[in-house]
Parts: sequence; C-alpha cells; structure tokens
Amino acid sequence: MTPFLNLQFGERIVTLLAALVLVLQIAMVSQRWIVINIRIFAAQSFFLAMIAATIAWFNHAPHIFAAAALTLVVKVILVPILFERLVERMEIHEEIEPIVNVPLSVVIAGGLTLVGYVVAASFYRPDAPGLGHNALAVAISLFLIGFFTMINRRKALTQVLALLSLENGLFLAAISLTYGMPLIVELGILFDVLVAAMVMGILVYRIRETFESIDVSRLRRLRG
Amino acid sequence: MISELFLSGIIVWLAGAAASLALWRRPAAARRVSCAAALAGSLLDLAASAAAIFSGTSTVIGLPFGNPVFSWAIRLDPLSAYFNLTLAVLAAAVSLYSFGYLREMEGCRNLGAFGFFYNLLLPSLALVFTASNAFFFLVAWEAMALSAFCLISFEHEKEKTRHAGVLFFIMSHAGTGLLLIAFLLLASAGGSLDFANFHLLASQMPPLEQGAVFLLFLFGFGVKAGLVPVHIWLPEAHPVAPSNISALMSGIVIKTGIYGMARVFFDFYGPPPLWMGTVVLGLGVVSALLGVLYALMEHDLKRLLAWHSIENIGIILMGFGAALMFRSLGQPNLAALALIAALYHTFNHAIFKGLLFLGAGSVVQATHTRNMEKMGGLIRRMPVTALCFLVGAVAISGLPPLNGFVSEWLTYQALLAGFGTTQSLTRLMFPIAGALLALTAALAAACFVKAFAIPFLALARSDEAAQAREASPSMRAGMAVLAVGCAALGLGATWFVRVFDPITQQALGIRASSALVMARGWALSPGTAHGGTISTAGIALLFLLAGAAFALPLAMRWRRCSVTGPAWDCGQPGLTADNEYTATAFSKPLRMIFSALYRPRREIQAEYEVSPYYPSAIRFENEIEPTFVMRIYVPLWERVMAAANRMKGIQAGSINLYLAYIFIALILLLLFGVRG
Amino acid sequence: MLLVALLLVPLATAAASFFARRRAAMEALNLAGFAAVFLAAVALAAQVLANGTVSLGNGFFYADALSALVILLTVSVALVCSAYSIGYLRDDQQSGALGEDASGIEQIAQLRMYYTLTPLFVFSMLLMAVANNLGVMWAAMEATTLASIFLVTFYGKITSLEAAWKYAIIGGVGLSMALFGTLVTYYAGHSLAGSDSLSGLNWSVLAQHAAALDKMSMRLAFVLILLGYGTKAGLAPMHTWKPDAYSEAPVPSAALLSTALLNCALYCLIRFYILASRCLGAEYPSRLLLLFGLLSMGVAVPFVLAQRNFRRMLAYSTIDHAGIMVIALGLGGALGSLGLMLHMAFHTIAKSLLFLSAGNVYQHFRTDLFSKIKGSVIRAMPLTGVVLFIAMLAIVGMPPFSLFQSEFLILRAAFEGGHILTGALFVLFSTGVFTGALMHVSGMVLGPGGDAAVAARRPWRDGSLLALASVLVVIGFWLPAPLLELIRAAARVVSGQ
Amino acid sequence: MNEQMITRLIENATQLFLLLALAPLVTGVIRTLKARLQTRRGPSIFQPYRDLLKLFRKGMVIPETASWIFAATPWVVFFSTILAGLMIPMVAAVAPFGLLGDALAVIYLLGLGRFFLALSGLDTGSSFGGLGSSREMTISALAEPAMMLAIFTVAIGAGSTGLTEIAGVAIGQNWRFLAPAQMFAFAALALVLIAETGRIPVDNPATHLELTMIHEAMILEYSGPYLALVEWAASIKQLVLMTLLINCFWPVGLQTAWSGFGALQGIGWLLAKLLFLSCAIVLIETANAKLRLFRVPELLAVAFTLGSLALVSTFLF
Repeated sequence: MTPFLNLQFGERIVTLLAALVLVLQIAMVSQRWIVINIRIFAAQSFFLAMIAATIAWFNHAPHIFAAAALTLVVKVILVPILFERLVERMEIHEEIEPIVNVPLSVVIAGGLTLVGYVVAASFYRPDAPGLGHNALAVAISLFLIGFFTMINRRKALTQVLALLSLENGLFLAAISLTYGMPLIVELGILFDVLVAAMVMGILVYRIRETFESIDVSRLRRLRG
Repeated sequence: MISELFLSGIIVWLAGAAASLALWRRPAAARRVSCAAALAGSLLDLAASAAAIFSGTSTVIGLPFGNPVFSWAIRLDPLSAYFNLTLAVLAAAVSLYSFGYLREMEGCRNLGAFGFFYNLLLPSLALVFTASNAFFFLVAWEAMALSAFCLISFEHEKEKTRHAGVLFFIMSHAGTGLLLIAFLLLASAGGSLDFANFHLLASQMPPLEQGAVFLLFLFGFGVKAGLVPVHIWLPEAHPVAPSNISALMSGIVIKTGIYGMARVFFDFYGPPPLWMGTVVLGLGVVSALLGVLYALMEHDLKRLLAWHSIENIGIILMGFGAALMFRSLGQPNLAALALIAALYHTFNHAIFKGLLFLGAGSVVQATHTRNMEKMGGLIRRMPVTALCFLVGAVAISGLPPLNGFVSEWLTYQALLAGFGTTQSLTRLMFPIAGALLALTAALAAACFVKAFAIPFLALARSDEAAQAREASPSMRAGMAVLAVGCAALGLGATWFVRVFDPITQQALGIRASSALVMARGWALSPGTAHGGTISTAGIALLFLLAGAAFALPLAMRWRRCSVTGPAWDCGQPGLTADNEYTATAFSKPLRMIFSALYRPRREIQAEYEVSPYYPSAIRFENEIEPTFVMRIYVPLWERVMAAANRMKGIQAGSINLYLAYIFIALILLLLFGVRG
Repeated sequence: MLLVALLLVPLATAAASFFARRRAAMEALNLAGFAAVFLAAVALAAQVLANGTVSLGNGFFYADALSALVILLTVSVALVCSAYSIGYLRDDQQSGALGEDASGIEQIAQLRMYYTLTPLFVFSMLLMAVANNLGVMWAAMEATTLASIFLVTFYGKITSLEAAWKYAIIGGVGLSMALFGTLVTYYAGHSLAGSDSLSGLNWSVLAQHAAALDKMSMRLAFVLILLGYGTKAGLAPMHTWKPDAYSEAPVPSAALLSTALLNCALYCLIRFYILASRCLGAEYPSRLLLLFGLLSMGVAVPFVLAQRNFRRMLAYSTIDHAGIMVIALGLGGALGSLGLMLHMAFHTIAKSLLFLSAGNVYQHFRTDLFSKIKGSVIRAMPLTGVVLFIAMLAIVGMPPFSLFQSEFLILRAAFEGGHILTGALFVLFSTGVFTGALMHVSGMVLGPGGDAAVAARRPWRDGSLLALASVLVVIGFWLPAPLLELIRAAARVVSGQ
Repeated sequence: MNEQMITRLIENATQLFLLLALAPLVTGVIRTLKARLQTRRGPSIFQPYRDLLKLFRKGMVIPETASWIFAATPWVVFFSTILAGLMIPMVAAVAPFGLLGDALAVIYLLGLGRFFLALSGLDTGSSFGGLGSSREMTISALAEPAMMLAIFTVAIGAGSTGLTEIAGVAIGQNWRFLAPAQMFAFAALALVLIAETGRIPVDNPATHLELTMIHEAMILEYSGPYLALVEWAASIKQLVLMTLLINCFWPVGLQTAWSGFGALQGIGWLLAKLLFLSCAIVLIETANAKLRLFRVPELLAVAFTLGSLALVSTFLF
C-alpha cells in the first residue's frame, strides 16, 4: 500500500498546500511591489493547480486534471504575462501605498482568517466526505482577505489582482468541497475570468491614458 | 335604469375629455365641446343620483374593464347618491359658467388640455363617491387628485401656481398613503377589499388598531378636506386655479374628504368610543375658528374664500363629531339630527361657495386682479354679479332666510341637545362648541361685509375696476342657478330634509325627517319633544309681504322728495377713492385683538424732504405670520432636506468606500446571518 | 428549437453588425434582429403557456413561465431601444458627441461597437434566462457585465471610465460572491444521487430535491447569493455602481441596464429563493429579503429628494424599485408573487419609457442637471414633456397607471402577512420618492420656458416613445388575457403553488 | 277655532303696536332719566316721537356714491327687527310668531339687520361709515358667543330654544332668577345687551364725535325718512333685547295664556320691568365712562366667562 494511494496522505498534502496558498494571500496583503504581487499571485495559482491535481489523483476524478491544467494555463501563465506587459507599458514604478498601513492590514488579514474558520466551523461534520470544513475555512479566508485587499488598494491594477486572488479562493472551494463542478461549468468560469482580466486590463490602460494615473481612489468625480 | 343614467353620464364626460383633447388645435371648438359635454354629463348624473335617492335603494354596477386581478365596482347607495347630487348640481352650474369664462383664454391657452382634465375631474369625482371597493376607490381618488393637480397648475408659468400645485399634490398623496394603510388594515381584518364587507367591521377590531385606523382615516381624508392642521395647501391652491376650477375645488373636491369620513364613521364603524367623537368635534371647532380668523386678514378675494372653505369644513366636522358622540352615547335620534346638519351644510357650502368663487371669478376676470384693495364700485358696473355675490355672502354668513342659516341652526340644535345626553364633564363641550360656532358665524358675517362691500360698493379704487365690464350671459346664468339654489335650499328646507331619510336609515337605522318637519311643512324643528322651530319660508314670505305692502309704495313717495348729492362725510369736501375705508383697515380691530395669533408685522417707511412733518412718500406694509407653515411645515421640511443632504455623503465617489460597504455587509451576514 | 433560435439570432446579429461597413446596415441589422428575437420570445411564451415548460438538451436549457416572462420583457425593451437608438446615435453623430474626426472612421468604429455589444448583451441575458444549470446561469450573468462595460465607456469621457471601473470592480466582486454561493449550493446538493453529473447543478433537479439539500450550506449559500446577485440588482448597500453607470451610459443602454438587467438579477435571486425556501422554509430567506428591500427603498429616498441630476435620479428610482420587488419576493405567497411579477412587467415598461424620454431631454439640452433646464421642456418639446410626466407619475405608483396595482398587491400581501411595520415604511418611503420626483420633474417640465429652442421633429425617438407610452397607459386599464395568464403562471412558479 | 284665530290676530296686533309705540318711549325715558341724574332738565320723554315725525316729513339726500344697498338697508333693518320682536313673548308667555323662529332666529334676524347696516356704512365710501361698520361688526362678533352661552343656559333649562317654551318654564317660579346659573346668565346677557344696543361703556349713542362713534358712524349718511327708519329700528332692537332679558329671567307678571284682562296686567308688569331695567341702564351709563375700543373685548370676555360659569353651575348646583 504505497502512500500515493492513501487518502489520508492526500488530505495531508492538500491541507499543506492550502495553508501555503493562505500564506501567500497574506503575503500579498503586505507586499509593496506590483511586479512581486503579480508573481505571488502566479505562485498562489500554481499551488492551487497542484491542489487540484492532487485531489484529482487521489480521488480518481479525471476532469479535475483538466481544471488543474486550465488553471495552470490561465492563471499561472496568461494572466501574469498580460499584467506584467501592462506594468511595463505604463511604466509603473512607484510602490503601492495601501490605505490601511501594512502591519495593521496583516493583523486584519489574520482576523479575517479567524472569521473564515468561525463560519466554516458550523459546517464541521466528522462523517463529511473529503476535506469538508478545513478547505472551506481556507477558501472563505482567501475570499475575505482578497476582498479586503481590494478595499485596501489604490491602484487599479492591484485591485484587479486582488479580485483574481479572491477568485482563487473560490476555485479552492470548488475543487476541495465538491471535487470540482461539472467540467463545462469550470470551463465557462475560467473563460469568464480570463475575459474579465483582459477587459479590466483594457480599462486600466484607458484610465491610465485619459487620467495620467491609475490611482482609482482619485476617481471621485461622480458623487451624490 | 339608474345605472344606465349614471354610466351614460360617465361616458359622456369621458367622451368630452377625448373630444376636447382631439380638438386642442381649435380652442373655440374645444371650449364648446368640453363645456357642453360637462353640462350634459352633469345633468345625467343629476338625474341618476336624484332617482337613486328617491328610490332609496342602492344600485351595484360592475365595470367590465380593468386588470381582472382587481374588481372595479360601483355602488350607488343613498350616501353616494347624495354626494353625487351635490356634485351634479354644482358641476352643471360651473359648466354653464365656463362657456363664457373660458372664452378669454382662447388663443393664449391650451383649452383642449383644460377641457380634457376638466372632463376627467368630474367622472373621477363621481367615481370617488360611488366606488365600492378600496382599490377602485383609491384609483378614483388619485385620478381626481391628478386631474385636480393638472387644473390647478394650468397657468404653470407663474411660480406661485407651480408651487401651490406641487404642494397640493404632495400633501394629497401623503394623505392617500394614510388611507392606503388604513384600508389595508381593514382589509386584512376582513379578508376582502369590498366596502360591503367593511360595514361595521372597524368596530370589531382590537381597540388599539381601531383607534389607529380611525386616526389614519381622519387625517387621510382630512388632508383633502382642509382640516386644520393639515390644511396649508388649501389657501395656496384654490386661489391660483382658474376660478371655475376653484369653485369645483372648494365646492366639491374637498367634500370628497367629507364623504370619506361619512363613509368611514357611519358605515365602517359601529357606535365608536366617545373619544373619537370628541376629537372630531374639537378639530372641527379649531378648523372653523382658525379658518375664519385667517380669512378676515386676507385681501386677496379668492384666498379669503379659500380660508372660508376651511371654516365651513370645520362646521361640518362639528356636526360629524356631535353625531359620533351621540352614537357612542346611544342617542340615535340626536345622531341623526347632527348627521343631517352636517350633510345639509355640506350641500349648502357646495352651493354658496361655488357661487362665491364664480362671482369672484367674474370680478377677477373684469378687473385682472385678486386684490380687493384695487376693486370697488363694481355693483354699478356688474349688477347681476353683485347681486349673486350678495346672495352667496348672506348665505355663507348663516343669515336667515337662506340655506346657510338652516344648516347652522340644525347644528346649534344638535349641540344644544347634546348637553343633556351625559352627566360627565364631556357635556360641557357641546355648549362651548356652540358658543364658538356663534363666534365663527359672527366673524364670518364680518368677513363677508368686507368681502362684498370692498369690491362691490363705494368708489372704484383702480382704473381696471372703473372700466370693469359685466360678465357674459352664460357666466351670469351659471351664477344665477346657484343663487336660486341658495334660496331654494333655504326656503325649501322642510321639503329638502326628506332627502336625508334613506341616508339616516342606512347609517343609523332611523328616518328622522318626519320628526323634523312641523306645521304642515312650514316649520323646521330639531325633532326633540317641544324644541324651538324656525320657518325660513315664513320669514321670507313676511319680508316679501311687508316689502310689497309698505317698502315699495313708501320708497316711491320718498323718492320724489329726495335729492342725490355728494356724500356728507362729516363735512369733508371731495370724497375720493383714496379716503375710502380699505379692507385692511376694516379688519384692523380684529387684527389687534387677535394679534397673539396673527403675530402681525408692520413696516412704515416715510421719506421726508423739507421737514419731518411733511413726508413726501410713505410706504406702509403689513403682513401676518402664517403660523402653521412657519412653525410646523417649514422647519420640518428643512430638517428633512438637511438630513437628505447629509445622507448623500454615502455616495462620496470613492470605490474603496463602496467596496467597504459590501465587505461589512458580507462579514455581518456571515457572522450573524448564517447561523441565525 | 425555439430556444436555439432565441439564442442564435442575437449572436448572428452581433456578428453581422461587427462586419457591417455602413451605419444604415448596422441599424437595419439590429432592428431586424431584435424584431426576430421578439417574435421568437412571443412564440416561446405561447409554447410555455401551452405546455408548462420547454427544455432542450436533456434539461441543459430550460424555460418555464418565469423565464418566458423575463425573456419577453427583456426582448421587448431591447426592440424599443434599438428603434430609439437609431435616432439617438444619429443625433450624437451629428452633434459631434462621438468626437469629431474628419473621416468619421472612428465614429463608425464606435457605432459598430455599440451595435455589436448590444446584441451580445441581450444574448447573455437570454442565455441566463434559459440556462438550467446554475453555473451556466452565473457565467451568463458575468457575461452581461463584460458586454455592458464598454457600453458604459461609450463616450470615452473620464467620468464614463470612472463609472465603468466602479461597475466592473463592484460587479466583479458581487459576481464572485454569487459564484461562491453557487458552489456552496452545489456542495449542499452533493450528497444527492448523481450530483457529480452535469445535471447536479441543474435548477430543475435541485428544486425537486430541495428538501433533501444540506440546510447549513443552503443558509450560507443564500447569504452569498443574496449579496452577489443583489449587487447586480443594485440593492443597498451594493447599489453604489448604479447611478454612475446609468448616468454615463448612452441612454438606450441605460434603459436596458435598469430594466432588463435588473429583471435578470432578480430572476437569479428568485431561482435561489425558491430553492432556499423549499429547503429552509420561507421564513429565513424572506427576513433577509425584507431587510435588504427596505434598506434599498430607504436609501433611495434622500438621494431622490436632494438630487440635482435627473439621470442619477432615475437610477435611484430603479434602486427603490429593486427594493420593492425584493420585498415582494420576501413577502412571497400568492399575493406577493403575483405582485412581484406584475411589478416586474410594469416597472420594465414605465422605467424604460422614463429613461428614453429623459434621453430626449438630455440630448436636446445637452445637460442632465435640473437647474439648467428649469421648466422649459413643455415648451421646447411638448410630446417629450408630457410623456416624461406621465412616466414619472407611473413610476411613483400613481393611479390610474399600472404600477399602483402591483404596489397595492404587494402592500396588501404585507398587511395580510402581518408585516405592518414593513407596510408602513413602504408607504413612507414611496411618499418620499414621490415628493422628490414630483418636485424635480414638474420643476423641469412645467414653467415659463424662457429662451429654450424648440426641438425639431425626431421620428425614431418620438415614435418609440409614443408606442411605449400608449402601452403604458393601456395596461393601466386592460391587460391582454394571455399576458396576464403568463404573469400568473410565473407567479405560481415563484410561490410554488 | 275661529275666535282662536281672532285672538291670535289681536295678540299679534297688540305686540306689533307695543313694539312700534313703546320703543321710542323707552329711549326717551332713558335719555330723560340720564339727564335728571346729571342734574339737567333734559328733553321730554316724548322727544324721540317728535324726532321721528320730523324726520319722516323731511326730504332726504342720497349720496351719489351710494348704490341700491343704501336704499334697501333701512327697510331690511326695520323689518328684520320687527320680525325678531314678534318672535319674543312680551305680554303673555306666548311668542306670537314663535313658530317662525326661536331664540336663535331672533339673534340671527338682528344679525341680518346689522349685516346690511354695515354694508350701507361702507356703501357711501365715506371713511366714517367704514369705521363704524368695522367696529360694529367686530364688537357684535365678540358679543355673540357670550349671548349664545346665556341663551343656551336658559334653553337648556327649558329643554328648548323656543322662546314660548322658555318663558313658559320660567313662569311661576318668580325667584328662579336667584339661582346662580340664572344670575350668571342674566349678567352675561345684560353685558351683551349693553354692547348690542350701543350704550356706554361700549358706545355712546349721544355722541357724534367722529372717532368715538360706532352705530352713529354707520348711519352718518342717512337723512329724512330713511334715518327715521333706522333710528326707530335701533330703538325697537333695544326694546326687543330688554324684553328678552326681563321675560327670560324675570317672568314676574307674565301671563301663561292670552286674555283681555291678563293682557292689560301683563302690559302693566312689562312697563314696570322696563322702567326698572332702564333705570339700571341709566345708572350704569352715568357711573361709567366710555371704554376705549380695544378695552371692549375685555368686557365681552367677562361676559363670556359669566356665560360659561352659568353653564357650569347649571349642573354644579
């Protein structure tokens, strides 16, 4: 009985990877450089793909391999490249100045993780198949932290990044809770994410062109 | 038969509306068509409601259209028929008047639109009086408010007019909100929207709810009726409307509020708790007194009349209040007396207030001003209008032998009889109310001495007044109809009270008129054991006889030995319009006596050239504070708008802020929503 | 078959107008396309009325009366707007609102974008309405956002970019919450037999076994869904993107956004509400819905009262009505559901009419501030003025116009259900909105006029205005029996009776 | 049946005669008594008759600014006052025209006269006429509630506003007016009477000093027969109110039914009581100075308070 067929072992790995993903999310909260931010996001997505693959392997759910592959292609390769291009074309050098200062944001991120666990706790059932509430907790935490990061960022591009990392949380939930949704749905979702990323990229670019800055916190003409 | 008449009336009105809208490019045609249609419709409605009253039955008609989710049903029971009668008589006279009145507007105004809304207002009124379920009632109610709004704002290029129209519409809509809640509370108690189902239903609700529904209805309808303190729209809106519309507004539109109260108090409620009656009586007294007191201070002729509408609504409510109290004290006969008094006064007010507004309309059209201080001497230029206005003035002052006297006398009798009905201190309310009614009536008389004398008597105070021309024949005819109505309702009182039998039968289960009529229909009595009696017909007859026997011949003889010369005026030569007594001066004593209420503000600026004893020019200006607007409504409105502007900070434009809202909502729901 | 046609025609229209060269061609294509879609929608409605539900691809596409109604409304608005936008965009082109350039190539490019994106937008809404799979429904919803973003940036001003950005980000967040909710729903159903198959996320299947779903997960799911699709519906406090997007988009697109898209978002909410109420009982979801509904109505009031910009005022009125419909959903029952469906239909007509007439005013005066127009509309453009006023009265629920009927039903549901406070607040807030709307609109329409230039005749716009206005007035007094039947059927779907 | 008709006729005729004949006499008596009290000889008590006769014989000047209202007013005033006079019980406890109107009708008929008088005051355009009308309407308006309360008090006692009934109830209990309610009501009505008949301290019937007059100012422009009518009506009104006062509160000598001898007795009593009341009025007039116009409300407020006290005491005592 090799460990590679043992479900407990699989769970271990998945939990470990999930933890890593969470850590990366928090790292993104504290990171000041856009380019690094993008790469952290890529790494996070990579680990997600790994999780997906693991689950696929251990639960013999072939269609999740597809999901993993798609994630690899879209979130680890395409989106980061797209964004780094943007960064170059718009010569963004200045570092991110978050609205809430870094230490406090990290603390808040920790608190949000707690919230995630509190919410997930009510889902805890010992008989639950697969990775029940642990993964859900991580997913919710990722989601909340990503959300918080969006609030906490001034630059358009970083907000988009945060949005994408937030969707990573969803992806985690999708694969770990229910071993992935039906493939076509996954496809649709990923396609949407890709298009969304592109659309927002274009928007960011046009804002930069007409507004000479991507500091969206200064876009406050429309009020009342 | 009745239903055919009624429906054909409605159809004629609507057809008139459509036709005049179609003819909007040809004003003359639009005017004739719309007025003719309105007149025809009114006559049909008159026939229908008269037939309904004398048959004493109630006719139910279902309308075949509308969203089938709701029933659009009509019931023409005695109460509805009575108010329809009021509407029909007034509307007929006003439509007759409008033939001539609208001619001036040809060319400069869109008479097609006017005719459209005019012919929409009348059917919506008729439907308000006859709608037999809550939903349809509210539809008719708001349709009426809408068409009234459009007619009020007809001269919308004037700032004041727009403001008045909007104020009216907003207040009336707020009132409708109260009605909506009240009706739905009733409906949820009874499980149906049908008025037939509401009969006596309100009294079966738990006391708290019952009281709430009562107050909701009282103020919901009170807004439309012009009940103090929710009256402020009325003196703004009635004057700015075209005068024939003012006549309808004051004559019948505000009566929809009265109708609603009658419907609720005497159909939906059984014998109510005593406090309800006292509340209505108290509010009635306050409205009557404040109405007349503010009227006294006006020298805008139409505003003055508008304030008097508030006064008369107050008098009507006194009757209602007494009736309610009698019901709770178990005195159906007295309740019937009070109810008759109130409804009688409703009809009378419709007639004489309509008459007065039409008269004012002719005057305003002739002098192009509403300010009495610029009129004067019109009795020579426009004798018929003057005579009609005088009839209206005598009637509204409640002087014998015209109709106002009869209904006020009945109210007095009801209040007087109330004293004996209970041993509690409450009974003091009745005579006190009576005394204040007396004060109101006397002040009204004072006010109408002013309202008739200043515009019509003495010398013209302006060139327009001096050049004024008598109203056109159709206008005179319209006024004459109503003047005759005042006389008929006054002298024919003993005949007219029979009309109320089916109503009291329906509301209180007794037929009172036989007790009220005495001496072979010559005298009217309060129906109590040996109460006092009046005979307006007799009084009038004696006046005529005496006049014919003595006045005319003697006047003939004395004319021969009389000369006309300049007024003596205490020997001052050269009487000119400048040293006539003005309206402001006339009401000055009362302004000083009631200054606590009016808080008058006066300002005199004199310019001197040579010495302080010879001012070259003096500017005098004098105004009273509209207490309710200044003390209640303006502060309220300012608070609301300030709060609104503060609230606008929510939408500050920062996306981070917006995201934060959602985030907070999410966290809260996750923590508290999920494990609820 | 019908469903396929319904979906393919807009796609084809989009493709065709993407490759079209001349403006006239695009206009004709859009008009024809939407007319065709409209016919298809009517046919679909008829079929649904005839035999309950229509489904295709073993239940991948699924249409019941609810979807049919939403589709019908969406398509009718789209049709009217396509007629209107012909006149509207021509005017823009002449007045140089699209930016002057000698060749006019950029202008054509811009028009092409509009005429391509609009059918795509409609397509995604239709897809959403016929998708049985909740995941696909979500994806379609996301697609509507993506398709409409560049309609918001149509004029390319910085303000429109700002609006688009807020729309994109807030919409994105909302939709990810909705997706999360969808996931959790799927998780709630994962214990069911055959849940891992494609049909495991099919609404029809879930609705059948709703009682067997995992309660706790459904609670979480409903919260997320409410926030997510509530964002698209513009419920407070997720409403903030609406005024910006509506006031920056070209008027016909704004009309589509505020009626059709709102209906779609509500449609999603309704689908999940049905699942939730069948699983958890009506009480839990309805409490949340009433809360958000009242909040939205309340938030709308001050902004309508103290508003300076009439297109933003319309947006707040839409928020108000979203609140009303959510309240109706929360009240549920036969009355509430019927009220909801009637209100959806009536609001769609009245609000689009309001937007289009406001568009006329905006284009004529080149401003959307009340203070700059000041009571000259009735002189400058009588027809528009009258229609604008009628539409305003209708939208604030003034009888005899139809919205009063639906609001009356909803209120009655409230009082019958014992939600007296809700009912009272409802009345209070609507009175507030009425006050603001009446003050502003009458101040805009009525008045001495001043030196406003009298507008020229404009067949396309006034034609569509008149058509819509006559419909609005007529339905106040008479609803076609089949339409009413469809609405009733939809209400039955909602109330599950 | 038939002789009942005749008695009714005689009855009405007598009362009409009394009203017409007695009214100037009362005025004269009051004037003379006043003069005597002020140690003047004063005119004969028949002076008012002479004045009226003279005026009726004179021609008159109609102001050119006046309208037909001016000519109609004297008749309206005169007839309405007479009619009111016929509605009150004078000799016996039966009001001849009791059927045509009750106490309220009396008040309102007098109101009708006042209404037209005020109109004619403004009709000529003379500022003094306007001044008179304004003050007259103000004061009468303020007097109204007190009067109504007093009437209510007696009416409630009798359970009717019909003056026949009121007097009928009063008969027999000659010392009833000592009851507090009656006292208060009596006082209230007395004050009202002073205000209504334009006597000191409210108005001075003798003065023609422009700024102080009220009633006289309204009729300033009248001359000849019309003036006679108005003056006559004024004195009749005074008589009516005095009779009302004494017969409601002090029914001594009032006959229950009409009979030849009883009538004479009744008239005797009436004259006696009128004389007494006139003396009271004279005393008041000589004892007080005329109030400033804006102090009059205070007097009437007192009257109102008395009236309400009367009401309260009707069921306190």
